[in-house]
Amino acid sequence: MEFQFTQKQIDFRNEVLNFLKTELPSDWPDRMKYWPGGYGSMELNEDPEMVRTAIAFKNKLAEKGWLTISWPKEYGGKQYSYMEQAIYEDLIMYYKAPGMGIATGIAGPSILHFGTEENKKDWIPPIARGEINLWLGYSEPDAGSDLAAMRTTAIEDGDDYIINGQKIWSSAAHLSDYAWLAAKTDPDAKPHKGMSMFIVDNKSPGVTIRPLINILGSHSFNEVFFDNVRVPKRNLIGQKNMGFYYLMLALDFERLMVGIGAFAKMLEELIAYVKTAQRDGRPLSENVQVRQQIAYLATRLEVAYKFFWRTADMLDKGQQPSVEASALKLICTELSRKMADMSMEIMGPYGQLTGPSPWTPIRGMIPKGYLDCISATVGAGSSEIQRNIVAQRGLGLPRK
Amino acid sequence: MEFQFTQKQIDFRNEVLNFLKTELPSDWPDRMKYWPGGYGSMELNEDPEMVRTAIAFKNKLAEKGWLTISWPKEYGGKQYSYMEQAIYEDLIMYYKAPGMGIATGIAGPSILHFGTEENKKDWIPPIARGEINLWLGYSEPDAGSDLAAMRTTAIEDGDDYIINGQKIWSSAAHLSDYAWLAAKTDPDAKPHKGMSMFIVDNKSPGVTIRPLINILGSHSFNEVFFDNVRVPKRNLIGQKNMGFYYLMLALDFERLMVGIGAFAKMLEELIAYVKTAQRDGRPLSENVQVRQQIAYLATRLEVAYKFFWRTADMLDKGQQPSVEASALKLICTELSRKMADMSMEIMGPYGQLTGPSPWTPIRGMIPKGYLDCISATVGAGSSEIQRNIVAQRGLGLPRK
Amino acid sequence: MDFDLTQEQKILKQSARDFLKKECPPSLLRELKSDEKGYLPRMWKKMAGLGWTGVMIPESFNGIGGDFIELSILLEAMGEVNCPSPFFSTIVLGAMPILLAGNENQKKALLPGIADGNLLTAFALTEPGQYFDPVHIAMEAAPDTDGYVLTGTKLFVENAHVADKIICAARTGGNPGDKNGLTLFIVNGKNPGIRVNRIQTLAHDHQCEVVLDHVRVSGNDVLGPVDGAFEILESIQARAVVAKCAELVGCLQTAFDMSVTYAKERNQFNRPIGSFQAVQHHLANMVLDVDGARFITYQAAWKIARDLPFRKDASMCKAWTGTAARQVTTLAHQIHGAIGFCEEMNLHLYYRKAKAGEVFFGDPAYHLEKVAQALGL
Amino acid sequence: MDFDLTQEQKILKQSARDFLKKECPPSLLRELKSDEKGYLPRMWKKMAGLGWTGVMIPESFNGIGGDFIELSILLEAMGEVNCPSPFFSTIVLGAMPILLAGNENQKKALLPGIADGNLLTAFALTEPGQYFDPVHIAMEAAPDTDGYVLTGTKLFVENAHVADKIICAARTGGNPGDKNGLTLFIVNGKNPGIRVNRIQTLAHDHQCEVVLDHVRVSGNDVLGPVDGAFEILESIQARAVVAKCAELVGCLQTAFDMSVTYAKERNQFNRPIGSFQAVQHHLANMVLDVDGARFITYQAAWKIARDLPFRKDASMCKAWTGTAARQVTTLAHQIHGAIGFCEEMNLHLYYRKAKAGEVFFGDPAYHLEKVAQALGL
Repeated sequence: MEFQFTQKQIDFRNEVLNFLKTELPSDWPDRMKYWPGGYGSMELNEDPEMVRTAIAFKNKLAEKGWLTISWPKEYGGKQYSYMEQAIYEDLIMYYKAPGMGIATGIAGPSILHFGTEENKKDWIPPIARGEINLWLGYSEPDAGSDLAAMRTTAIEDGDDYIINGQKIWSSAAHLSDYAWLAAKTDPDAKPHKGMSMFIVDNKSPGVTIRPLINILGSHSFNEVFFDNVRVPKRNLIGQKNMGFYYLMLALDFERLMVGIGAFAKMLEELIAYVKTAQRDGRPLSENVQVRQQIAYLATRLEVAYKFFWRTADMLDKGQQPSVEASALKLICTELSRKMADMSMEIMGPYGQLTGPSPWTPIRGMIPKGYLDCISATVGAGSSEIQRNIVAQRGLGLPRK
Repeated sequence: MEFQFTQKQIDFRNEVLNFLKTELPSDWPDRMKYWPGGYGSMELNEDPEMVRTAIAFKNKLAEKGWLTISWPKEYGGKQYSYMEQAIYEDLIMYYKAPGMGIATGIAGPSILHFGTEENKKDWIPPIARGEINLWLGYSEPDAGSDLAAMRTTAIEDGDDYIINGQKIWSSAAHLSDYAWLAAKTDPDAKPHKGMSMFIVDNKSPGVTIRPLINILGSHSFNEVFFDNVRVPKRNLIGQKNMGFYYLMLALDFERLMVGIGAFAKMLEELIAYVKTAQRDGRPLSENVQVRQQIAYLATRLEVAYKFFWRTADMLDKGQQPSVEASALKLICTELSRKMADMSMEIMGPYGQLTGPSPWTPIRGMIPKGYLDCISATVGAGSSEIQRNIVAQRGLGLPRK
Repeated sequence: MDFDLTQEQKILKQSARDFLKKECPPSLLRELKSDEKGYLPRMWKKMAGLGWTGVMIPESFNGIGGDFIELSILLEAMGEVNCPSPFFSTIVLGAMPILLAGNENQKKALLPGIADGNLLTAFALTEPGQYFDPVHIAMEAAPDTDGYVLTGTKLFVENAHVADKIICAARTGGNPGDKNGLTLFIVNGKNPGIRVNRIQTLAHDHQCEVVLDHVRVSGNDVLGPVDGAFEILESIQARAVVAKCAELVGCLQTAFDMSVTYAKERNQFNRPIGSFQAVQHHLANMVLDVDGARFITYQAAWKIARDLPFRKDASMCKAWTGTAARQVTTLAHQIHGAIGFCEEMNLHLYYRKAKAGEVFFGDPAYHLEKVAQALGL
Repeated sequence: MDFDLTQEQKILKQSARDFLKKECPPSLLRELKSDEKGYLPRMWKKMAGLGWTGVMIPESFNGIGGDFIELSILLEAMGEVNCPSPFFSTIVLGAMPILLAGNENQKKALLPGIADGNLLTAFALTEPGQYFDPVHIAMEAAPDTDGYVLTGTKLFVENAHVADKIICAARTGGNPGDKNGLTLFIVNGKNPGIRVNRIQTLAHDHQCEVVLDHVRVSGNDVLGPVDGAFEILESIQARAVVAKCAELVGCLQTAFDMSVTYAKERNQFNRPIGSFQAVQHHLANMVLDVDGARFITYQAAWKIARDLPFRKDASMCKAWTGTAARQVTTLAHQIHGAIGFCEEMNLHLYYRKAKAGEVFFGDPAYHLEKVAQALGL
């Protein structure tokens, strides 16, 4: 039983911390509108200067080898432990820094685990160098919580597969180069036995990307249509019809991507705010209910961190964190909601203010969060689905 | 739209109120340990003096005709409206007075609606005079939420039925004269097509009543075993195999039996307590959180009352209050829990005190309530079952 | 006790719904969010034509009479479709204060214009740093020959940018925190000393910052007693809160109805999501919130209409309905999943309005404290 | 970071469980509720034989050493079976204060007896009308030749009826509300000026009212500095809170395990109730509460063992675990339905202990306030 980092981990943490402080503009976290746990404004920027900063920063991460922190050394990775990845993820999210992505976080590790030699040769180097971005092509209009209901097909035709179907909620598809796509290669088989993974070039004829504006007014999601899109067979990842299996196992790579550091940052901002703001001529921090709420959030965050490190600890020990990881997702996304709710309560009428004004608390982040937190408890497996997983997979309760 | 009683209703209410104030010892409500919504100490008394008082009071109610307030005049009833029944029920529960029972509240009205002429002749007069008490024989060890899983059988044999099986959670069976019993008369039929209702004498050979001591330390429930118990055929109520149907329709008679007045009484006691008690040298009523909690309970009770009167209003209009009645049950039993939880929070360490002592708040009612409220949300259809009913029967959501 | 609307009230409700269904799709709120006026003058004229703008105003002032229940019915119908209009700021926060505190001259001068739909008003109460309690008002109204000079900043003044008159609370005596010394003024909205800045809000509801820079107000434009506005402000606040709850009841009913419909139609795992117990229980909990809000709101409205004591009811009503507003719209989103997160879906408009309603003139905690006071604590 | 017990700690946990499984059925709590002593001296002797009573006591005082994690492991195991014993009052509230504040003579005089299981102690803090904050202590300790005279009433003193020594907080200076002026005394439990009345409690935990009537205490029996006990009391409180949470973790784990088992075994509507989503989601929520309580409790225990700052952790731990205690045992009852309402089922014993734990040395609201202070608010 040990609740502190090893010296090596402390050194690594300091290295990342210094790097972030040095390489990012000091006001970077303030300019990012990401609400912890939300999906509505994640790492998206329309400001060209910020985009340039983000690209430059990402290149430096690639140089450091931190983009591929979990990868084996032979593929340009650092082969760091899950605990180190967790430390890295925590700090990156605290600074809302660019640096986590589908390409390096999900597609890359999946290819390394399940890909053919050809797959690795084709995709690992550009992903490792941070040159290409991928988007996650899982969800469909009728396959949200229920991925097995997927309808997009990929049918063999000579040296190609021909893809037809529609994806939805495709985060940042319009800012990416390729789809990390799940499609049915055997439409007659049961879903989990007839699905495969592909990498599909956004520029392929027949791919149409249509923006979905979210309720924050951001273009973060897309609908993507595939109309007889030809994909060379070498873009099939691993074995045909093994996609559902890959997809489930790839969940392991995402388990730590809960944005934990962003919660810590937001809580700090909230504490700083109530220390200075006034309510009816008295410091807001004097209000009994405000004090209770802040302390409540801080306590839940402390516990959420425990679930976070616990998950890394289990992964490092080769254990399968099924209950624990769903519990981690659940506690974080519910905290996203709680933090938004309580922050709004604390701000009272001022929580309504979204635009820049002298009266707007914390850059308008709070009402943004009140909108964005909606996505936290429904995205990437709703809270209900997480509870199902905890109960059924974790506790062994029967499905019927 | 009208939120007040008619003059006739006001007069009736005053009449009941005066009666209660005159005919009950003034400390009666304080001596009853009934927690609003709970089933653990309902109208049960081991003190012989209180039992005598209760019997005398009940006899007076019978004289007044109030025991059979809802019944048609031809059977000795008052034929009062549901609204008047609601007014009566509210006050009776506020004073925790004896006067509501299975015999007059459920069995009597059921017999009047569904019984044969013989049934009526046999049972209506003694019930109306308050001479006999019945207990409710529905639940069985494997048929709690799921009444259709009932196993007790009643098989025809000459002029009798022979009953075998076991009932459980039989409230006050040991203090009653007869069972109001549901049993399967056609064991091969689907449950809702093969069940019948009987009145069975507790003294019949083969009936064994075993006490179940509840967590308040009271003997309120029983297990009752039926071992080849012979019941004359004339004790079959109404038609054979129609029992499930009768049982469901009889729910209407119980809809107002939510103990609403007891909530009002308990809240008043709580308010009186916080006005006088001290916490660390300051009046408890000054504490911000205590104020919020009391106001929260008062607001929920006000809304619960609206559901209560609304249900009576609908019944008087001949409407079927399915969502509304389940919602009424749900809001009351959840309030039972909330009131216990918040009262315990308000009492802090003093909420632990169960026995008589100078430091025990409100006669030790609060920790009793904290135990008894467990029964509120699981008894007579758990909160989960009520939510199912609201969703499925009320909103028309599909079962699968 | 009769929880149903009377025949007359039912007709009013149905006709309001019919009108709004034709004239006001729920999406109008979104379309007008950056509009210069923020409402459709054509629709406003039609509302006036239907007598809505005169609902609380006696016939002697061109109104149609009508009581607080009728007002609530109209507000509920508007809440059902998120109707963007100056109705609340002009009728509830304009006509009502004038009816409560105005003298005969003021009523004659202003009420007919409101009833005809020609005069718009706004209500200026809150100041920067202030939350809900009017005792903290600090804005100075300095006495001047035959009047007062007002200087200071007001926030959250809905529709100030289009208001002909702004009813403004200021301090003629005492210090922030004192009940005494507050006075209400009827200020000309076009007074050159007034600067109106629109502020962006979650609910797209055209709230404004109003900066008064030495604005002269005649003694004739004092509304109610000098130094004695606190009691009137409390009375306005309590009525406004019930009116807002009526609007919220409509808002919640729609969010709830949308959720039931969606739960029945949306399939996942080869069954409607409404067949899952988690979704069913969310919806069952919403029933308590929505029905409870309706009952307690109409009880308070009924008490106002009957001139019975209603302050505690108003605060209970706001405490319950404000909390219900958040819970119901949050669960509605949870049931809708990702689709509800799209701008083009209307659900989030209800979520936004619900939050604005929750904090309007006091959040649930504020009103629970008022309930506690009413209970003698 | 390593969330697992070390091999040694695992062995300790297993051996504690093995012992308790044999010696202490969960129902023992019920059986001893009206017992004269309230514990089984035979079991207590065996615990001492296993070294449990010496767990925090250095070997130089007959103890076995051991740190706060080991203490927590023992308490968790006892919590799992609701073990009724004078362990908490003697080890956590007796040995620990003496270790923290006692002088060499006091340690020599008392610790070996505790370690050997021959000396029982109790801790007298709260006074009538007082809740959780020791600053409100009023009991007078009047100076007297070579000592003090204590007069007043203490409440919630667990096991005072069997205690050889009672550690008692009283006021040698200042007024109720002052941090200064508090002093701790080691009072002989058999002093004729002491009257001990047992009080009936929800958790059957043998709490007492202790009335001190001019009880003389020698200056040698002052524990720690005169007038300066406040800091020690805070320190004791923070440690006691973590220890109580360790006990609660065991309590919650059992209530949770019972619920999972019951949900799998109990059939209704022709299927296990654990197949219903409502029950599954109750259990999933309980996982967060129970695992969270374990993580945050052992982190605090670890910090105490490593001599790191831990006050904020202790209060977070109590706020979370206290709330979790109520939620988990309430949901456990909801899942068990009517059967859990029977006296002969053990579940309610956990529900009772959970509530007692929730209010022990500060309820969640009290500790959240302490967290707020620690956050600089």
